[in-house]
Amino acid sequence: TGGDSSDGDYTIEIGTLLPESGQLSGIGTTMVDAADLAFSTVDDGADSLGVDATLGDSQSTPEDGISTANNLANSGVPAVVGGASTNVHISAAEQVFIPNGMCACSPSATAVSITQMADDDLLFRTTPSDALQGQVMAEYATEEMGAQTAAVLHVNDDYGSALSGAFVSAFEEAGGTVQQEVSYETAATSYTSRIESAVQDDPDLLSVIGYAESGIQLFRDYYAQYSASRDIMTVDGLNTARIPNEVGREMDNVVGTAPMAQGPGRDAFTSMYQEEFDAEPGPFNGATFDAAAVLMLANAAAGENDGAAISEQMRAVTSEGELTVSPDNIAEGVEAAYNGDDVGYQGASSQVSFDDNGDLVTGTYEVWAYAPDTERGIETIETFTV
Amino acid sequence: MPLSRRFTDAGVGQTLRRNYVEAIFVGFVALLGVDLLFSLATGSLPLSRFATYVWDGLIIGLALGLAGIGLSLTYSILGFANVAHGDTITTGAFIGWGVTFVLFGFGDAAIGELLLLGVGGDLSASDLGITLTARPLAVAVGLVLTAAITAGLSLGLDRYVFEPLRDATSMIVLIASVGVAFLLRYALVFFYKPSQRSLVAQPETAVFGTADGVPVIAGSRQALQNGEAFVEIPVAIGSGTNALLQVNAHQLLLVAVAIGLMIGLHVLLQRTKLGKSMRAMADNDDLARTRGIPTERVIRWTWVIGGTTSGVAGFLIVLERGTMSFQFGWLLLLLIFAAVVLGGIGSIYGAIVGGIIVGLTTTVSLVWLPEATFARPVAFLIMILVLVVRPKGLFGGRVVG
Amino acid sequence: MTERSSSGEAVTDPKLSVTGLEKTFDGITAVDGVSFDVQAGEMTGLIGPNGAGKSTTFNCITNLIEPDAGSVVFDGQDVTGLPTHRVARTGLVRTFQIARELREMTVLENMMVSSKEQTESAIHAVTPGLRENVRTEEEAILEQAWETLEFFDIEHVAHEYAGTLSGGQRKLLELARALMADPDMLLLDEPFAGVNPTLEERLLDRLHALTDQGYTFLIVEHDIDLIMNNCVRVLVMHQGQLLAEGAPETVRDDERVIDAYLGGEAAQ
Amino acid sequence: MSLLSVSDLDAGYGDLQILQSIDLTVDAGEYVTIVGPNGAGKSTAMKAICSVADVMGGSVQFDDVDITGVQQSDVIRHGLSYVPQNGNVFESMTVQENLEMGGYILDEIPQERFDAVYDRFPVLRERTDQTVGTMSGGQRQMVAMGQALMLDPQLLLLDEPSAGLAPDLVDEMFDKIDEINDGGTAILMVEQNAKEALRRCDRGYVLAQGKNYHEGPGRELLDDEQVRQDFLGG
Amino acid sequence: MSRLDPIVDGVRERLTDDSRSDASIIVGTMLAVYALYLLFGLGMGFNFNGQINALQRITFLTAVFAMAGLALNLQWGYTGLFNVGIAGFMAIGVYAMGIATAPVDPESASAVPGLGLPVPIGIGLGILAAAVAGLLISLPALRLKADYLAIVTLGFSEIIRLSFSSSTLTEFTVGGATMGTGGNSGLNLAGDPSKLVRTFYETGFGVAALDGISDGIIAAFASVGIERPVAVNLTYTVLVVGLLILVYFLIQRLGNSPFGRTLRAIREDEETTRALGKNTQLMKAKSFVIGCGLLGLAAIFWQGSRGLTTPDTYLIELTVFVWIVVIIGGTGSNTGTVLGAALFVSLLQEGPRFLRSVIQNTVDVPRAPASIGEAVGALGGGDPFPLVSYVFDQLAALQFVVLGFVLIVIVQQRPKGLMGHRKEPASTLDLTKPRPTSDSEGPGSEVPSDD
Ligand SMILES: Nc1ncnc2c1ncn2[C@@H]1O[C@H](COP(=O)(O)OP(=O)(O)OP(=O)(O)O)[C@@H](O)[C@H]1O
Ligand SMILES: Nc1ncnc2c1ncn2[C@@H]1O[C@H](COP(=O)(O)OP(=O)(O)OP(=O)(O)O)[C@@H](O)[C@H]1O
Ligand SMILES: [Mg+2]
Ligand SMILES: [Mg+2]
Repeated sequence: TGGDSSDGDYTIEIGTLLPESGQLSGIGTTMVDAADLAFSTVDDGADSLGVDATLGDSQSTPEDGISTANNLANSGVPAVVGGASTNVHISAAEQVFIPNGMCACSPSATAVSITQMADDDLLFRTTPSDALQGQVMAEYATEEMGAQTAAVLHVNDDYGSALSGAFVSAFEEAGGTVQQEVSYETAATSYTSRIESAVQDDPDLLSVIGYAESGIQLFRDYYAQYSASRDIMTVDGLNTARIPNEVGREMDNVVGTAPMAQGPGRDAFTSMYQEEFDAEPGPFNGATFDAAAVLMLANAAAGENDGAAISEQMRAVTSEGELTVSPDNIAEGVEAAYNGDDVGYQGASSQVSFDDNGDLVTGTYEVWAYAPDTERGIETIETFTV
Repeated sequence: MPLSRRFTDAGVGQTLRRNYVEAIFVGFVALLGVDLLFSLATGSLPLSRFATYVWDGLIIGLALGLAGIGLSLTYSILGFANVAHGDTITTGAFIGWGVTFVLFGFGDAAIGELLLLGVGGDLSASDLGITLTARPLAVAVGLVLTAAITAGLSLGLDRYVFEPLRDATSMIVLIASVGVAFLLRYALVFFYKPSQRSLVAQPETAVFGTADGVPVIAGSRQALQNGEAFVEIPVAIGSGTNALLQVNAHQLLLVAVAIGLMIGLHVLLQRTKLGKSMRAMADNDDLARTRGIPTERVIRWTWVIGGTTSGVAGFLIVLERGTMSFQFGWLLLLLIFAAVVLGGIGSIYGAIVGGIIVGLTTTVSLVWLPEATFARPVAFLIMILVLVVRPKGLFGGRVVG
Repeated sequence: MTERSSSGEAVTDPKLSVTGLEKTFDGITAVDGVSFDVQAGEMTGLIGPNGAGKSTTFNCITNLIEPDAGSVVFDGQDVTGLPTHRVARTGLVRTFQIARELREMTVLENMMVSSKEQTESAIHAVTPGLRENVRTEEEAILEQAWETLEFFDIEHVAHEYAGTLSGGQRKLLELARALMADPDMLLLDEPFAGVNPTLEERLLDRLHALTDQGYTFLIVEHDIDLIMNNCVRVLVMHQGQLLAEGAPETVRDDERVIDAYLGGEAAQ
Repeated sequence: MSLLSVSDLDAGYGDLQILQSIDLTVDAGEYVTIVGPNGAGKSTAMKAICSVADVMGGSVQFDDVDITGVQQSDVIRHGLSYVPQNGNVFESMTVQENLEMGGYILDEIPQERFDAVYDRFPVLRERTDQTVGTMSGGQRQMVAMGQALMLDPQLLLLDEPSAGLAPDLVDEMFDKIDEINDGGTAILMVEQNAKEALRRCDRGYVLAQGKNYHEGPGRELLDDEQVRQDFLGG
Repeated sequence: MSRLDPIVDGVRERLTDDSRSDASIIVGTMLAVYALYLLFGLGMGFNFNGQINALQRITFLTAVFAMAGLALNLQWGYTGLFNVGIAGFMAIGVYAMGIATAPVDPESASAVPGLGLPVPIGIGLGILAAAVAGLLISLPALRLKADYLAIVTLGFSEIIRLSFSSSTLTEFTVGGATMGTGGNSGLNLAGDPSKLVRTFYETGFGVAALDGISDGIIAAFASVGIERPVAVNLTYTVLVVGLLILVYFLIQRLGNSPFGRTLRAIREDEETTRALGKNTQLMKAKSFVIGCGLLGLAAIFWQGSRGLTTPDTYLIELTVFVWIVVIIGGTGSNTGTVLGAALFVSLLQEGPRFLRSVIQNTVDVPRAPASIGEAVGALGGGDPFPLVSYVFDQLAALQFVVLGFVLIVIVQQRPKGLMGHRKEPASTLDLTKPRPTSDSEGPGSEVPSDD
């Protein structure tokens, strides 16, 4: 729990719907940490305010997500950080958030389809949609890596299919040819045949879209038989430092893209995170912190624990204000917002500013590579803002 | 059930109907075969790609079959489909590999870290450098240990879960095994955390191909390109330098053990007193007891044998893949079931053959499929078609062996 | 249709007429070209050594096992190759040598299942008006079931699961259930094996009464006295073929029958 | 001293009691038959002796050893061999294998044992590799008997051995039982072919409704008008 | 055997007491479940509306699982058909409904178009599609013996799930109409049946009178302090419970009729039943098809109300859950199945989640060590807290360990399920009565009935 002391005249009610367990628990637990960091910073730092956070575990499945979301609704939580994955986010929104008038801000649901949901303006996200990442991948591949042909190997699920689709259309738009698009199931006994299928036409670039868990096996199978000098581009799912070590290769032919914590408040957030958890923030952690921060600011500005009122303030607290709030002065900012001051949040992951659909106006991505020698194990090669 | 077996022989009409389906089925497969030959001949399907599919499929298939032997055994003799089979394999493999790590990695890392296969530390992958050729002792000891541990685990499960259910219907026991599956799988998560880890270094490989038109075997694709072959067959059959197929030591071990175990177990069941008493018990346990067969002991032996083969399977699958996660047995289970049923429940040969068919289907079908997602559905489709033609599986009909 | 009569008198159309029946199980020819007729309203015996093919003949007639060759005509209708249930529906019902009770249904339910007078459609089961009709039907069936059970001396176990019956009770249930199907003709496969002799006599009386009402019976039985005393005609099978047929006395005195079956040196 | 002595036996299945204080004895080498109506509890008595049914009271002594409720699989080790009424063969196994299972408790089954059984039932010799499930009713009965004879039991319990056998085989079966009995093996047999059975045996019991009803030398029971009327079919 | 025995005996006694009607058993169980969840709700600080909503959700889940369980009971409990393709049939029902009701010209560019049919027709089509799928699979599969039928249906459900996730079928055109499954991103369900309820409250389907009624209902709810969203959920749940009651009586009546009797006979011994003149293939197919249709119905009202359905909802686990419902309830017993659904949902599925939330809400646990090794090491050093926090941290995994354990215990303690001992009637008449004496008026006289 984030801290449930109500040491003031007003208590901000807030919840999370993140995958602490299940398939996505790997990144999910650090996301909870990031959210919790925001809650407790405000709870401890703001004198007149308390934060009562209810942490809900979506268990990575829509069914469990809905149940948990219902519990949040039942507890009277007006605003939620989450859900994390697209299918959980949509289901929980349809079933719970929208009917109950709760404001939800997802740090990581990237599907394009969320944009157009009839959401009574209750849904926001602090991560850019897949369409943008596909663009970044294609752009970097064609321009920086000079790839004219590519093959895609993607995990057969929501994330993999959507991102693969976005990449393929962007790559072809950029004049390249996608020779093969091959899907695979997680935890297959062997990926050799799928890899063989994908690289059969000897593409300039192999794009691997998947997760760390299956990625280890997949790259082992790849390096066992195929050229270690072919360019490979992967995605945020594999943005985990331990992978080269597990694969047993340097993997210096691999680059990846990932939504990037590149907001003005990034350094502040990183040092806060490091101090608290003694580790580098992982993927989506900045976005999670931002979602939590913005929801708290909006809640304080609204002055009531009501979803509709909070969502009305979401754009106000993220556009420029008299007081610039960033992760390091978030407690102060929330208090100011509660007192009716005009605040403007500058996020850890991005500038954070929402368009009419509740999507980010801009998205920042990094192109990264494994760097086993560095402390983080991963280095940023370039950043893109779209 | 047993009574009806007497009367299930198919007659003229059914046979005809079946032959009809069979003819279509065989015809279709033949058509695919012709198309395959044509593609190979015209070069639109390079031989090396086809060879890779086949070898990959074969390895997957043998892994499924090997894992299926234990399932088939307990299935036919104890009369229920053990849903916990996959997770038993996983659990055995985790513990077995953990102990192996402790024994052979002693000093490289803290014992706790070794035992937990690197959870909470930096230990990973190839750190211990275990491969068949580099550390054969570690592999041998690990194999035996894992087999023993899995057998012990199976015995324990029998004692505490299945023994009290001896009189229950097979469905009830099946549900109990679902409980066991959940329990084991998430106990693994509790101890080992959910992440995938790799345990094995890259094994020695051999590449078959041609160098300047001469068939050669080299250590790697690179070596072959460089002309560093260690076997050369001085008959020119072309002109190019091509790698055709790459195999590795762990795959060869898997093939050898799968075939060995298959034959060994078949003989065990058909020829030995234990095997026969197992079959007698599966047939009519009341009469078996009356004839003095200590059925409880036979059941325990069944678990021991099933567990041992499962342990061997688990260890070798991990050795071959190089990685392991808490889900691997569970995710394999469906295909294992398909393999066992396709081959005919209770048939040891059937499990292996069924496995190979399933494995090959999932890879070779990539030649034709518009989308790789359909590979698994096609494997299931073939299984269904085979069952329509041969309702008891390829080697079905007899209870065991 | 073949003209086969044992005694040469003018033949009425037979109730059941089997011609050239054949069945081979991988290598073993169980039934090898058997042809015979059974006359309506008669009790006919079918005897022969163990393994002669009697049960297989029954299985082939009812198409539970599809014969390799041959034809079966029942009541003037060719039933060869009809699905088993259709054969039964024509009024030709069989019992099993090894009783096959529906184990986890009560004896009473076993009986009621058998009746062919019931409306078994799902629509009738759930639609209010139609369901009432079904109930009237059911009351009659229930009544008949109780009556039959009483006669077979197993009404006291009517509410027990059939799987808990004693060996003989199972045979009784098997026979009672077959009668419940209201057949024109019954193929009985060793109905009295394991039935207490006292009860057996009563049952035979019942069967005779039914014969008088026009029912036809073909009985496989090893109790030779029973066959001799109760059947008008006897068929003898041996090694899948019809060895002899005729009146009981004729058959009993037939050398071949004595050799093959009734007990000489040659057991099989 | 009796070889088998059953006294005051209550037995049944689960909560259901079938037998009410049954007494039974078989002397060494004796030939005893049980008759009675269907459902009387004859098979249950056999099963209780062999620990197949549940014993609820009373005792079973065999050869001065109390075998009441011993492990079912140990009964045969005491020298009793039992051929049940139903399910008395391993249907999925061959004839040969069925016989092997009959001799399971022997470390090594001498070939003579097989020969002895095959001599007794020549049909089986021709069919050593046939799956028993595909055999005719009578043939199965022979397999079942043969199985029990693979050992040299002190007491052979037979539940309706002649059911389903052709007449010549019925006679033969009874002759064989006589032979076995002559060889010193005591027999406890349940038969619905009651007249024949009583004629041949030393002693008979009549069971009805789970209770002892009558007892006496076989001939005596045969001659008893009441017994004839009620149980032997006139 | 264990300390559980007195409890088990107590329950058994209650269940065997025939004077208790089936309805009272179910209501009693639900009340106990409600009491438990009110406690949970207290632990989580739910307000009044929250409590009501939580009970509503438990009831809803119980109802849909009970419906699916009843369908399976018809197939397995009555007919002995080993259907392990439940998830597949459910998927077909939901997807057919979704495709039928998706608008022809969706507003959003990324949404998949469909046939644009009205919701009720879509629901009907969904049920029909599931039933037809059942028919298709039953043609070859019902010839097979139980275990083989199982693997065929299992394979079928995987074929369905994977095909729905394929990109080839994401969008396709048949006869000029464009539609699709939406692939891995899932299918937006325009035909969400719960929207019927929402529309009722919002516009009264455009009928003034209905709108008036719906406003009245909302006002009535408000007067007892129940807010609108909760009221909407409650109404939908009542609708689903109503459906469940309908399905219950349907199955019950199918069961105790000559139809059901023959199904049971087939379960016992198909060949014998055939020899008695029953067309067993046809009966099996009927039972299978009806069951599949009902599975579709259950799925539509469950998954369909989520607004989005994705292929990974229909994993094998879903099938396993429905089986668990039937098995713990007692194979063959309809009342048992409903009971099984209540217990499965409240104790095995939702219970651990609530318990975990209660714990997380009330206790503040320090950060867990990275591995159990460290935790145990600290314990050796005399500090138990790392282990405690490690355990807390791993509660999600332990939840499934507990689920597995409880399942084993239930099955061991009651191998026939909670109500498997009950002999359900196999006739429209009460067969348990002794024979009506012949001097009664015979047919047409007072024969007590079951329903
Ligand atoms: N399904 C089968 N597969 C193989 N052989 C079979 C099968 N059914 C029967 N047989 C063989 O066919 C022959 C005839 O068997 P059948 O059961 O018809 O004999 P029967 O005359 O009824 O004998 P009994 O009087 O002993 O019952 C036997 O040799 C038997 O082994
Ligand atoms: N497994 C069982 N469970 C419950 N009741 C049983 C079981 N087996 C038999 N019974 C019941 O016990 C009673 C006696 O059965 P038993 O088999 O001993 O009769 P029997 O004297 O051998 O008759 P038969 O001559 O018909 O074989 C019968 O009423 C029967 O229903
Ligand atoms: Mg016969
Ligand atoms: Mg008996």
